[in-house]
This record gives sequence, structure tokens and C-alpha cells, in this order.
Amino acid sequence: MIAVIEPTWYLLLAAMLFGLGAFGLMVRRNPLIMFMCVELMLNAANLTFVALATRSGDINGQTAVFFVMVVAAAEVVVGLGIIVSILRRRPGATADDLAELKG
Amino acid sequence: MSDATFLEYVVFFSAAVMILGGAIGVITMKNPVHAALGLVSTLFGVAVQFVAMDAQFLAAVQVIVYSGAIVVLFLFVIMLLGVDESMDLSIEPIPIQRPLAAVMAVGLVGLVAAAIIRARDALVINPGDGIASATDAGDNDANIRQLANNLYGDHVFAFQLTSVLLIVAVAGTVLLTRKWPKDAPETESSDS
Amino acid sequence: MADLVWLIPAFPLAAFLTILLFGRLLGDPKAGYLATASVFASFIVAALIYFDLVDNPEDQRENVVTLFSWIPVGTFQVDLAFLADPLSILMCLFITFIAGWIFLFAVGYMHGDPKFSKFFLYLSLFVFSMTILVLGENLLVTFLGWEGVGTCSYLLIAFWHTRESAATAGKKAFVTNRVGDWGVMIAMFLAFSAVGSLSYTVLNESAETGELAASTASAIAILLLIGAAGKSAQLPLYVWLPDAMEGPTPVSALIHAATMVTGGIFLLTRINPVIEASYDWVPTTMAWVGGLTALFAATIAMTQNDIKKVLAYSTVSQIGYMLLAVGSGAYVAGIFHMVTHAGFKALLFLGAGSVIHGMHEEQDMRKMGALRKFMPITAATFIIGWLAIAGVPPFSGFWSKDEILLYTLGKSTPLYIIGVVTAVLTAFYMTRQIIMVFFGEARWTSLANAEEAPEVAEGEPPVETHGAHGEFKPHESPPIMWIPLVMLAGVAAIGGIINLPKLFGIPSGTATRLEEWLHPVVEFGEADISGTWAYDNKYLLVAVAVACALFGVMLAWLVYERKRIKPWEPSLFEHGWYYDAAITWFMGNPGRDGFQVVADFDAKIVDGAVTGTAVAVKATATEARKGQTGYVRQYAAVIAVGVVLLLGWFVVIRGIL
Amino acid sequence: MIAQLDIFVGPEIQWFALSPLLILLGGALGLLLVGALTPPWPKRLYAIVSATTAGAAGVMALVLWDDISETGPTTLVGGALAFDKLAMFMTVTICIGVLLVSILSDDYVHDTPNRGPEIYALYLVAALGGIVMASANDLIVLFLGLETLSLALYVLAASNRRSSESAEAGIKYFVLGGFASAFFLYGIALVYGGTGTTNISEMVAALQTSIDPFSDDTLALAGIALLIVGLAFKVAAVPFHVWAPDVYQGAPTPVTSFMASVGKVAAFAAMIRVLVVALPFYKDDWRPIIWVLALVTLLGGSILAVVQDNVKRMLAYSSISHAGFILVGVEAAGYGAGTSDPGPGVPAVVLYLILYSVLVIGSFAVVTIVSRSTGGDTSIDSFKGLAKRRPALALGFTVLLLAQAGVPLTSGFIAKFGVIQAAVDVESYAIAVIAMVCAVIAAFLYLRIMVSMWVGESTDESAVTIPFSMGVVVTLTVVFTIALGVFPGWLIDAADQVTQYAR
Amino acid sequence: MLAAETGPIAFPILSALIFTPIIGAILIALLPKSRPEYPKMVALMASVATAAMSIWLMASFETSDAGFQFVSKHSWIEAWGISWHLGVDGISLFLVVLTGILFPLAILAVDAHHDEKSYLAWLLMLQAGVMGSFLSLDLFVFFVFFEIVLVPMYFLIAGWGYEKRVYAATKFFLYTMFGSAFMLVGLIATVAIASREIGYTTFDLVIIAEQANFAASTGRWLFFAFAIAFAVKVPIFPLHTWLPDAHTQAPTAGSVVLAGVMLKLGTYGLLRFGVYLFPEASYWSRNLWLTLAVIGIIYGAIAATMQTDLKRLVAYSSVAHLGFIVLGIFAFTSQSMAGSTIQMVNHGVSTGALFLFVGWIYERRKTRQISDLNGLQKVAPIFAAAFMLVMLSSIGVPGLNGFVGEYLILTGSFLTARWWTVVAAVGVILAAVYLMWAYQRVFHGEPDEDNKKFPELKLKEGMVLLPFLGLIVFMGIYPKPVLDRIEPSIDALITRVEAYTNYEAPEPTIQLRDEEPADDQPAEEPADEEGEG
Repeated sequence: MIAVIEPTWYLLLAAMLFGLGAFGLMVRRNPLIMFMCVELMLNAANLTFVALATRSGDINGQTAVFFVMVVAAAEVVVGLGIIVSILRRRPGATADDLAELKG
Repeated sequence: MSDATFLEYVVFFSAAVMILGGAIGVITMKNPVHAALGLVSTLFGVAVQFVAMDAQFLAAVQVIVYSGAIVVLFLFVIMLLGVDESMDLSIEPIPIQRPLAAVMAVGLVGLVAAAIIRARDALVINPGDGIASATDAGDNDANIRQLANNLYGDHVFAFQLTSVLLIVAVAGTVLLTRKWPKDAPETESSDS
Repeated sequence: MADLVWLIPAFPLAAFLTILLFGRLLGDPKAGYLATASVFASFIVAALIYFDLVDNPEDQRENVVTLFSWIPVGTFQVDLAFLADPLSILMCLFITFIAGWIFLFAVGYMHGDPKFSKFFLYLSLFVFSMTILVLGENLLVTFLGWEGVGTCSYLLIAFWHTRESAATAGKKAFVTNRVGDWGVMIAMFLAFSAVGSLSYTVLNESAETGELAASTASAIAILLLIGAAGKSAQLPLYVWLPDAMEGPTPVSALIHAATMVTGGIFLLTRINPVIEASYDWVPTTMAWVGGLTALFAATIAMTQNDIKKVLAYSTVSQIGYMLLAVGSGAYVAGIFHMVTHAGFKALLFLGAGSVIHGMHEEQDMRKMGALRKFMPITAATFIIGWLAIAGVPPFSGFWSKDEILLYTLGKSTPLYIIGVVTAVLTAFYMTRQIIMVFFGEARWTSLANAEEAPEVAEGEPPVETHGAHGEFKPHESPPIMWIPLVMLAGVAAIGGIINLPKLFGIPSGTATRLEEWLHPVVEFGEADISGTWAYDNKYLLVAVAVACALFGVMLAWLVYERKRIKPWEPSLFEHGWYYDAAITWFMGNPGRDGFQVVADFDAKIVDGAVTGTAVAVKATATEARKGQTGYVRQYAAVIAVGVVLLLGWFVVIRGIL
Repeated sequence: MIAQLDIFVGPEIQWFALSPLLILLGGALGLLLVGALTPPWPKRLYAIVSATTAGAAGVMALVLWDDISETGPTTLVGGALAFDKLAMFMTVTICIGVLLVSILSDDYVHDTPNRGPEIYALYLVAALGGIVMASANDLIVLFLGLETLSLALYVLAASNRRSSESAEAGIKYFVLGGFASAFFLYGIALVYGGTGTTNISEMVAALQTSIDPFSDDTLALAGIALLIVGLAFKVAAVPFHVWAPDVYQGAPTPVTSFMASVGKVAAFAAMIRVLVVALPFYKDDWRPIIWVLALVTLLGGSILAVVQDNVKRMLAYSSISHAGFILVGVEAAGYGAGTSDPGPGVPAVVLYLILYSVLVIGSFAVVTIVSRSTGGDTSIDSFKGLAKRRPALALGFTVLLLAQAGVPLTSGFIAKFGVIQAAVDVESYAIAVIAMVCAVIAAFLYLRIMVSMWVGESTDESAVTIPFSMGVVVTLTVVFTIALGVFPGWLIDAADQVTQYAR
Repeated sequence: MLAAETGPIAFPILSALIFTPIIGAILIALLPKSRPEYPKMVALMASVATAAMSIWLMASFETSDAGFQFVSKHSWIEAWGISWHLGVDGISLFLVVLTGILFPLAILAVDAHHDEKSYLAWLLMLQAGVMGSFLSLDLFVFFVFFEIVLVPMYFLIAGWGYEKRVYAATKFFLYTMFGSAFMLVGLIATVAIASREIGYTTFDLVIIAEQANFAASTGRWLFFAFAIAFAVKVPIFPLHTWLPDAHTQAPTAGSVVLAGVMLKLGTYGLLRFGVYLFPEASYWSRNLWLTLAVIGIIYGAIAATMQTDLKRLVAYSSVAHLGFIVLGIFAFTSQSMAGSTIQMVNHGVSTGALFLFVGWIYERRKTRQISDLNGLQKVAPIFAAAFMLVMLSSIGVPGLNGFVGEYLILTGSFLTARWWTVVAAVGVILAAVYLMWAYQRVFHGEPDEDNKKFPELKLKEGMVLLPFLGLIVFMGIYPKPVLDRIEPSIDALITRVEAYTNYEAPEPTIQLRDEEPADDQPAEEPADEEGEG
């Protein structure tokens, strides 16, 4: 009678987090913050993984999270590199300012 | 252990509040630094949930890697670029952007949630052979060992692949940050 | 001998090719003589064949000479074959004979024309085509000649092509003929689909044996009538013939009086069994078309002042007679009139040509008069022609016209009356012409050449060739021109003998008589009027005819010579009942506009649809690319939309439902 | 119940079968380390090393191809990788792409101040990632490969520090790429929830064995939707194409050619892996979606291309419409997926991929050459009168463009023909006709370029110099295009063998 | 298969016909720019060699044999069952010969005003493509050639055309490609469906035609997929609007080839891949085609009448003439079909010649506007005479080639499509209207200052013309040898149609049914059509 909170709760929580992340990426103009929103989405995925791993009692889910973290780290390095290389040139540039290419 | 369950509820909801609150903070904070702090809170919340789900090792890594490394990196960049001045969020250059985004986000969450709730009592296809928890069976390393076995067992290739990923990161940053000679005059769109 | 029938067209063809290659070397006048010689050669051949056939018994007078297979596809087998039978040989005889003399005349008439040799090039080609037309063994070979003569007539009418009117007239002639040809072609298709062959022999036999359904026969006949109306200038398609006078006068004489225009009559005679086999209304229609045309054209001829126009309308009218004959089943009479008419009308035209020549290209009769003193031979021959056409016995025209009227009365009285009236009018307007040209006071002295010069359209070579116009004085034409006149005058005078009616105890029963000669060809279609009231009162009719002729002559004499009666020349007649004008107007305005509408439809609607599509695509793209704003966040939103749609499909449609 | 934790047995690693990956990795590391430690190498050497590495990997792949013919498809390293002909075919394709792009980049890199080996290293690593995507037998591995490729591409796109457009391209690609891969990852998670595993073999087995009416697979379906989003983003299918025009235009032209060739190949390979190999069970669910995606992609790509006036952007849109064509093939492949008769769908797709990637590299090589002389201007006017200045180059470009338009006797026609054949074979006539009509619309833009080359009067008489390496690339691609257009038999035979997958 | 059994022949004449021009083109491309006189020489040699071979082909053609001759078949792309399968029969024979003859003349007739080298190379490529389309007996191969001809033609128009050349070329390319889009799908579907019956995949036309028979509905869909492409190419109303632009803007040689042979790709395709491959469908849909054909005849003629551009006028006249050909094809009688086949050649000769004239006029006067021209006959009588002859042949005057084809078509069509034919015959009148009106405006009258100096026909031009004029007269007077070679194949085709449908080719017999046939009512209608007074 161990009443662990059933994974569905976690999944719903993750879904909300994911949605918030996506929303943030769409509304924020600061590239750094947009990037943070991506991180939010990744975390949502992580949460989902773990919850589902618990649900089906399968460790692979947790392993997946491990990899995702690595990916996140690498992405941060590259992403910040790009952002830096741009913002160094154009301080305070927002995502909307970078719209030379269109049509 | 009904209180335990109660405790678990407390944990869950407080963590949930941390997570969502932090996320909302990321979205709404004018100042990037504050946003980063919001991110931190989210990450901590997630870590807490990990613990609650017997993923102690992941929780640790979460705190170390994310909160420890990544967010610091963010803050570092913010400071480096000095973009920590507030940005006015009341203006939205693209008219329909916000309503559209809201609708989409809600739709997204709604649909996924619908799927989740519907799949709630769907029985699990090929269940795994259980997750070792550090709390029970008196083996404090159970989760770590199981994770390690799995990691260096079935996923050893993926594990190796992460190293390649890091190589990319390294090479990429080198390429991006390597000082260009006669880089001084910033020619806008000299190319194309 | 009859196997050599192909020689008849061969000679003109040879002349054609020779002139085509060496025309410039031969030049003026050798080319002309060469052509003339070739035509006379054909005449001799025709004559030989004639004597050859005459000796044969009636049923062996049809010889088919096949040269080679022309268009063979499956059941459709058409040979290039000639049919040497009494009708075709007769046609060849008078065509080549008259053509020969006209050629000779032309040598003189066209003298000095820079395009002299080209003129005879066309003429030879014409005679070639004409002989092909009459000799054809099947409809298609006839059609070959039929179109050939049409083309030649086009070329010759537009001979002086620098003159706009000439060019237009030529085109008009060809196109109008084409309208008729449409009928001929459909008739051929019908004939083929009905009897599986285009050969006259097959077609006529099937008609005689009654295999050919009356409906089909009627259709063929009517369609061929359309063709005939085009070629022989009958209502409603006659309009091109008067304009055709733009061509050199010998052309008018040969093509637009003597030979080509009779092609329609020939064709109908050729298929007389089919006409016979068709419903009764078919020949009646033909008769009425002919009769009305005859009257109609005669009224117009009364009022024309152009010497050639008068003759042109008179030609239309006379051919109307022939068609009337065909319609009344009087094929022999029709052919008879065709022959005699060829004689005297060619004579009249050449005479007119001689006059025009003598008057230095003046064609307006009002500027003539009293020419008999200056060109006596022309005058004399012209007068013979006049008597012949007016139907004054014993000149040739009298006999043929009389016989037609006889048969017409046998068919229906109103047609007879029309015929008689037309006879009166014919006599009247011919007399009028004679008087205006050769009698009365000379009206040409008054005019100076100054205003006459511009009258001759610029670029008309003969003008220059007539030397300086100092003191203007009509002159008689050279012998090379009046000799043909004399010859043809002879024909016009005594041409009747080839088919004198059985009166006055003229010996009968000799095959030389046209009637017997043509009997094998027309025996099926020829109407039998013996026993009708008309037949019994022949003499009365003869008397009536003579009386009419004399009356007409008298009337005209009173009006134009004695001036006893004011001339009555209503402008309605003068303008040809405004029929031509109406058509021209119609083609010029509504017709042309209609065409323009179609052309615009093509440019705007049909092509517009195509270009419109292109424009639409471009517009869509221009709109769509606005969506590519360049804002990352908006791109994200677009992606999100896609996400939601996909989720919607998978979760809602596939999953939950 | 708790797993036995004492003894640990690692999976065996078939080193030989992994040799292409190892070669690429070795090459990349070599370039990075040696390049970092030694003074700058003479011109061309980096390129040669990179090209030879790619070539070697390709050759190894060919060798392995024969092994597979004998042994049949298997999985490697504990079911992480699939070892089948699809993987090998894609490996060869990607290696060819890397080979050509490396040669192409030589002179470009030499023009930039940054002459380091990093770009080539990134090419090789990205190729590695692409190959992993193509041969992944585990969604996580697939995701890692995807990220390897993407991260490399983000950097490469932004690598021209001179140009603000390059930077813009980089950040746009990065942000949107991260966005999309988050969806992809979430999709993996949900599929994991639905099927209980991320391993394709187990997934197929599970789906085929445990079918009971009570289990509800909405979770998996949602996951599939998000997986398709991620893949559609990578292949730039409308409406997930929004990044492509900007990035293609902004990125340095050699990099663009790399994205359009290797990137697309890997993405489509992954798509086949996920949809055809892993999820034939759900084909009735995803085929309609792919149909619609193909439709809108074809229309969007070809119509939007019409009004462009920058050649790079034109080619970007044209590559979108090409993606539509390939999607038609994927849709067709779904028909027989998982059955005994897989049908011509997948062979058609892989054939299209190899032919198109060579084609597009050649086209962009020409653009590189021209833009060099015009100081980076790639507007259509800069191609005016090219035929007068450089007839051979113009002729080559004409051949490549005609091939893209699908004119017979070029490889492009063979590619389109194969796809249409596949579509018709499964009786999806409608999409086949639409595809052909869209090809006509797209042809207009190729004609526009040809016209400006042949008919237009050149505006500036600046002589177009053709650097050796780029000339080599153009020549190779043109020859390949025509040769394959006339004698495609052997390649078709090879592609037709790509029907058995390791599951 | 059946075709292969006809055995190998010593010399692969058909392949040679295709490859000789290609080789020539490659040679020209390789020639150095320094020697400007070589390309023309090479081009002439290549094309004349092709012409010689095509004539040899005609000479050694087995007259009475209805099947395919000189067949050569080699496997090309086994994987897809595609083989290099060539063959010629009575239908394609003369088109091949025409292609062979027309190109050297076109090359000789006019010189490119710039960059002769590539001009000639493209022309030769074009010839190869056209040859291939006429010779190929494999659906794939046919499509390849059918499509590839667009490229050289596109470049010829866009590169050496007149003021609106780019627009015209693009329109031509896209319009035709649009048609082929449907054909490609239909073609593949045909093969796919046929393979289910045959048991293996093959693109071989003969095998598919012999062994596969399609369900009525299927066959009809497939047929229309093919037919659209051909309808565009012919062109059949209302898909014709690319033609005037392409013709008008194309360089003279281009127009000659376009009118001479390329339009025939459409009609030939309708015969070979429409009627032969889908007898049932083509017979079922005949009324549609007949109607469109008749509309095309009248419509094209009327449109031609109102053109102010001489070249456009000739272009529209092609629409009308091609209408006749289509009419003949879908009347399904040996007369009409043979007529259509021979008319393809005739139209090629006479319209090709007309375009030569227009081109020469343009060279001399730098205008195609009828209003700018007048009185040419006075200054250039020989030129005018030659034009006159060609024009008469185009009008369809008996004794010239145009008449034979048109007459056969009409007389054959009358058996099965009476009323269509009655209307179509009106086109014969209209032809006279527009051509003669144009002739009058251009050649008759007094030349004004600009036209006074109009040069007479040059010797070279005369030499080029002679073959045309010779053919015009010869085919008009003695078409028998041509018809004898065409007829067997046509009859075989009709037998095939009869086998697949309830159709029976009509045997003209004494008709006894008493319906009311054509009376003189329609006779007035042409009188109205007669055009300007």
C-alpha cells in the first residue's frame, strides 16, 4: 500500500513546463532567455522520462535523462558561443533585430 | 504510511510550484539575471521531483550540471555581454505574436495532457525489471549501480557518442571565438 | 486513237513547261505563238478523236484512258484517268478551237506587255486545266481541273496585280469559287460514301439502276449545283464574275465567257442521271436558279456603261439560260447553247477588247460612239455577234436559245415567260451596246487624253506601250487581232448548223447532229417533251422568239438611236440590285468584326487563362513570402502551429476518436 | 523486483562494422589535435585530409555493404546501431557529400582569415552524426546523432564572422533547431511511455506482440506526432521549413551545400528509420500526415521559389520542393512498410537522396564561384551574361539546373522518375500528379537562372575566376549528373537492395 | 520479344540516325572558336549524313509489311524493365525522313546572327531528339526524347529569337512540360498496371500493347493522361496558345523545325501511344477529339485571318491544319488515318517552306508586320511565284501535296463523322481567305519606298527551296508510293481498334436508308465565313 504519487501527475507537470518553455521562446526577444526557455523544454522532457521510467519500472528512462543532460550542456556551450559572437558585435540586439534575411 | 504519502504530496506540490513558478519567472522577468534565477528554481524543483521518483543520482547530476554549471555559464555570459539591463516586455513588435503563442502553448499542453490522461490506465507494454531505489533494500548505491550497468551496458555506444558531441562543442567554440585577423571593421552584410 | 486523248492536255502542259523554263528567252511574241500552236495541236487531236469516235456505234463511244493510280487508299481508289466520250470530246473541240483563236488575238493584244510570256504561261496552264476538267473520268480528276482553272483565273484576273482592284477581284473570284468547291467536295464525299467510287461511270450507273437512294442523289445534285453556281457564276455566287473583268480582255473572253464559266453546266450534264434519279424539286430548283439568274443579270446588263461589264452580265444571263436548260432536262440544248454562246460571246469580248485597244484602254461606252467608221472589221464582226446573241435567225444563238425555250415551256410556263422576257432584254441591251459603241455621234473626240490618263490605273503596262498620246484617234486593230474576230464571227454566224431542229426538212439521222452525238451521254437524263403542247406548237414558239428578239432590238433602237423614248436606267439595276454591295458590306463590317471578336477571344480569354495562371502563381507567392518575416519568434510560432495541427491529428483524430 | 547487480557484462563491440564511424572520428580528431599542435598546414592539405577521410569511410562502407549481402542485417553494440543496407547506403551518400564539400571548401576557407582545420573537423563530425542518425537502432542514439549533426551545423552556419547574415543564420538555426529538437526529445519520451522502450528492435517486437484492445496508445501517437515534427524540421518540410531559406542564404555557400546534401540525407534517413523501420505499426496514422506534408511542401517550395531574386534563396526553396518530392517517396514507402513486400518506396527515396545531394552540391559550387567574383553577391543579376564570360561554367550550371528541373538524361530525372514510380506503384496517383505539376512550376525558376546566364547582358565585366578545387567539384558533379542520367542501372540495382532492415 | 525476333540487322541504322547528329553536336561544341567556318561544315555533314541514312531507310523499307522494321532492342535499365527499343513502321517512316531532310535545309537556309557554334549544336541536338521520339518503341525512351527536345528548342528560341523570345521560350517550355507531367504519371501507371498482367515490369510499347489489355475505365484514365501531353504538343484547341508565341519568336530554322516536325510529335503520339496503346479509350472519346479538331480548324483559320504579323498568321494556320490531322486520326477510317499521316508530312513541307519565306522576308525587311509590306511581287517576282506555289499547296489546291492529305482526311472522316466533316470542309474556304488576303497585302499592289529595294530570291535560297517545291508537286501528283507504305500500318491499327471495340470500319456501299443528308443549308454558312469583301 505504498501510495507513490502516480506518474500522471508528473507527466502533466512536465507538459505544463514544456508548454511554458515553448510559450516563453515565442514571446521573449532576448536570445539568452529564449535559450533558457529551450532548457525549460528539455527539463520537461527529462521529467517525463523519469516519470515514465518509474511508471514502467524501467531504468532506460533514467539513462536517457543522463544523455539529455550532456546534450543540454553541449548545446549551451555552442549556443552561448554563437550568441556571444553576435552580441559582442551588436550589444543589446534582440532576436527581432536579427531579421535581415526574410521573404 | 499515510503521512508519508501526505508528505509526498507536500513535496510534489511544493516542487511543482518551484518548477512552474521558476518557469513563469524565466518568461516574465525583465532582467535576464532574474530570469536565470527563475531557471535555477525550476531546475531545483525538477531535481526534487527526481528524488521523489527514486532517481537520486539524476537529481544530483541535475543540481551539479544544470544549476551548477549551465546556469552559471548563463550568468557569466550575461555579465560578459553586459546585457543585464531590463527589457520592456510591455511592447510587442509583432502584433499577433503573443495571442498566437498563448493559443499554441495552451493547445500544445492541452493535447499532450489529453493524451497523458487518456493513457493513464493503459497498461504498460513490456515493463522493465524494476528500478532500484537507494531508500529501500538498504543498498545505498542501488540506483547508481543499476544506472551504471545500464549506461555502460546497452547504452555504451550512446555514451561514447556524447564524447563526440563534446568534441563538436569544443571545435565549434574554437571556430567561433578564434580571433580573426583584420577583424576590426565590422562590415554589415559584406557577404550576400 | 481515243487512247491518245491524254495528248489533248499534254500539248498545253508542254507549252506551259516550256514557257516556265524558257519564257524569258522566247519572250514576246514567240511565247505566244508557241502557246497558240500547242492549243491548236490539241484541237487537231480532239478532232481526230472525234472522227474516230463518230465511226464507232453509239455504245462504244466511251473510252476510259487510265494514266496511273493517283490516290489509292483501301477502298478509295482514284486513278488519274480520262474519259473520252462524246461530251468530253465535244467540250475539248470547242474549247481548244476558241482558245486557239483567243490566244492568237492575245498575241496582238498583249504585245509589249513586260509580262507577256507569263501571260501565256498562265493561259496554257488554264487550257491544260480546262481540258483536264472536261476529260476527267471521275469527280476527283474533274475537281483537279476545276480547281486548276479556278487558280488560273485567280492568277489572270490579278494579272495586273499592282492595281488594287485587280488583286481584290482575283481573290474574290477564288474565294467565291471555293464556296462552291465546298459543295463539290461534300458531294464527292457523299458519292464515295454512297457508291464507294468517284468514277462517273459507276456513279451514273448506280443512279440509272436506281441503287442510288433518291435522297443521296438529291444531296449530291444540290451540292454540285452549289459548285456550279460558284464556277458558273449563278445566284447567289455570281458576284465574282463582273469584277473578274479586271483581267486582260482575252482572259475575259476565254475564261469568263467561253470556257471556264461553263464548267458548272458541264458537270451537271455529266451527272445527269443522278439529277434524274433525285427528287423532282432538285431539277426544278436548278431551273429556277438558272431562270432567275438569267433575268436578274439581264436587267443589270441593261444599265451598265462599261463595255465589258455589259458583256459580263450578259454572260451570267446566258449561263442562266444553260442552267435553265439543265433544270428542264434539256441537256443537249444546254450544251448546244454553251457551244454557240462560247462562239459569239468570245467574239463579242474580243471585239470589245479590240475596241478598248483601239480606244487606248477606254472602257466607258459613254465615251465611244460611231466607231464603225474607224474600226470597220471590229464593228462588222461585233454586229454578227450581236445578232447571234440577240437570237436573230439564222445566227447561231437563235437556234440554241429557241430549243431551250421549247423545253422550258415543256417544263413550266412561268419559267418560259422568264426566258422570253430575258430574251427581249438580251436583245435590248446588246442593241444598246452596239449603238453606244459603233453608232450615234462620236463622244470621244470631245475628251482630251489628259483626264483619260489617270483613268487607267497606274502601273498598267499597255498604256505606255501605245506610244505618245498626241492627237487621239481610234484605230483598227492589227490583223493578228482581227483575223480571230473574223473566224469567230463565222462560227457565231453559222454555228447553229451543228444542231438544227428537224424543221424545214433538214436531213436528220446523221450522227453529226449534236443531239444524236450526245445521245449516249444524256439519254437517261434527257427530258422527253414530245407530245406536250409546246412540242406540237414549235412553230408558234419560234415565231414568238423571233418576235421577242426583234422587239427588243427595235425598242433599243428607238431609245438610243432615235431617242424617241427616254432611256430608263434605274439605279437599282445599275448597281446590280445592290446585291454585291450588300455582301461586300456584310463581309467588311459584321463579318470582319466577328472574326476580330474571335481573334480577341483567343488573345484575351484562351491565352489570358494561361498567362492568368502564371500571374496568379506569382501573386500567391508574393503574398506568401510576406509570411517569411525573418523574425525567429514568428518562425517558432509557425512551427508551433504545425505542432498543434499534427498533435491534433494524432491525438484527437487517430487516438481519441 | 530488483535487477541482479553483481556481475556486469558489457555488450560486444563490432569494431570492424563501426569502421566508417571510427575513420571519420579519427580524421576529425587528427585534424583538430594535429592542426592545433602544428603550425598552419599548406593550402589544400586540410581539405585533402578531410576528403580522403570521407573517401576512406565511404570505401569501408562499400566493403561492409558486401558483408551485409552475405550476413544479412544485424544490430551492433547491444542493439544501439542497425547494421543494414539502408545504413550503408546512407553512409556512402553522406561520405560522397562530405568528400565533395571538403574539396569545395578548400578555396573558400583559404579566402577567409580563419584557415584553421576546424571547419573540416566539423564536417567530419557532422557526417558522423548523420551516419549515426541513418543507422541508429535506438531513438536516444538517433537523438544524439541528430544533436551532433545539428550543433556542428549551427556553428558552421555562423562560421563566417565577416558577415552579419552568417551570424543571423547561425542564431536563427540554433534557436529554432533547439526548439525543434526539444519537441523531438519530448516525442521520444512520449513514445517511450507508449511503448515502454526507446530501442527500435524492442519497440517493433513489443508493438507486434502485445496488441490487446484495452491498451491505449494515445501517448505513443502524441509522441509520433512530435517525432515527425522534429524530423520535418530537419528536412525542412512546410510548415517547418521557415528556417531553411534564411539559413541557406545566410550561411557560407559551401556550408549551405553541406546542409542541403548531408543534412537532408541524414534527416530523411532518420525519418525512414523512425517511420518505416520503427513504426510500420502506426503507418495508417502517419501516412496521411506525410501525404499532406508532401503536398504543402511541394506547393510551398515551388511557388515561393518563383518570386525570389537571390539564387541562393531560390535554391533553398527549390530544395524545399525537392524535399516534398522525397516525402512523396516516404509516403509510398509507408504502404508496404513492415509487410513482406516493402515496395519501391525506400529504394526510390535513397536513390533520390544520393542523386540530389550530388546535384545540389554542384549547384552551390557554381554559386560559390560566382559569388567569389561578385564580392559575395548571389543575386540573380550577378549571373547575367555568365555564358559569355564563362561558357563552360554556364553550361555546367545549366546541366545541373536542368537536372534539378527533372529533364531526362540527367540524374534528376531518374530521381523524380523513381519517386513517381513508387507513388504510382502504391496507387497514390493524386500526389504523383501534383508533384509533377509542382515540378513544372519549379522549372520556371531554373529557367529564370538560365535565361539570366545565357540571354542576359552581363552587368559587370569582372572576370569570373574558377579556383581549381571548385572547378573540380563542378566537373565531378556535372559528369556524375549526366552519367547517372544515362546509365543509372547499377545505382538503381543497389538502391533496390535497401529493403531489409535490422530490427 | 516479338520485336526482337525480327532479328538483328547488319547496321543499326536507327540508332545511327539518332547518334549521328549528337556526335555532330559534340564535335561542334569541341571545335575551337578560332575557326568560325568549321561548325557549319560539320553541322551540314552530320545532318546531310542523317538525311542520306533516312532516305536509305525509306528505300529499303519493306512496303507491304505492317509491323515494325529495322527493329533494334538492347536492354538499358534492367531494374525498371527499360530497353533501348527502336523501330520504324509506315506511320513513323516518313516523319523520320522528313526530319532527316528538313534539318540540313533549315541549317542551310538561314545563318544564325550570332554565336553560330552553339546555335548549330542545339539544332543538331534537336534533330536527335525528334528522331528519337519518332523511332522509340519503349515508353521510357519515348518520354525521354519527347521531353528532351524541349531543351534545345528552348535555347534556340531564347537565344536566337526575336523581341519577346524569353517570354515565348519559357511559355513553350513550361506549357509543354505541364502536359508531359500528366503523361509521365500515366506512363508509369500504364507500366505498373500492365506489369500485373504481363507478370514482369517492362516499358516495351509492343509488349504492353500485345499482352496487356486494360479495363475500360483504367484505359480511359491512362489514355487521357497521355492525351493531354499530346494535345498540348499538337496543339489542340484550347491548348494552343503557346504555339503562336513560340512560332513568332523562334528563329526561322526553329519555326521551320517546330512546324515541320515537332508539332507532329503530338499527332504521332496520338496515333502511336493513343490509338495503338489504348484503342478502346481513344475510340470511346472520339467525339470529343473530333469536336475539338473541328473547332481548331475553323477557329485557327479565323484567328489567322485577323493576324497582323505574317509569322503569327502562318502559326495559326498550323493550328487549323493540325486540326485536320486530328480529325482524320479520330475518324478511324483507313482513308482518314492514312490522310492524317501523309498530311503530317505535307504540312511539314509546306508550312516549313512558308516559315522559310517569312524568315527571308524578315531578313530583308526586318519586319513581319503585314502592314509594312506591299507590292513585293513586282520587285521580286520569282520570290513571289515560289511563295504562291507554297501558298497554294497550303490552301489545298489539287495537284499539290496539301490537297491529297486534306482530301483523304475529309473523305475518310465523312464516312464516320459526317457532320464534323461538313463543317471542317469550311476550313478549306477559310484557308483561301486568310492566305490569299495576306498574299494580296504583302505581294500585290505597288511597292512603296521601303519595299522597292526588296532583293529577289537568292540562288542559295532557291537551292534550299527546290526540294520543298519538288516535294510539294510530286506528293500532289503521285502520292502512291507514300500511301502504299503508310497503308498497311494504318490498316493494322484499325484492325486493332476493331478488335478492342464494337467499331467496324465502314465499307462504302450503296446506301439505301433515306435520311436527309447535307442539303444546301450549310452552303450559306460558308458564304458568311468568306471574310472581308
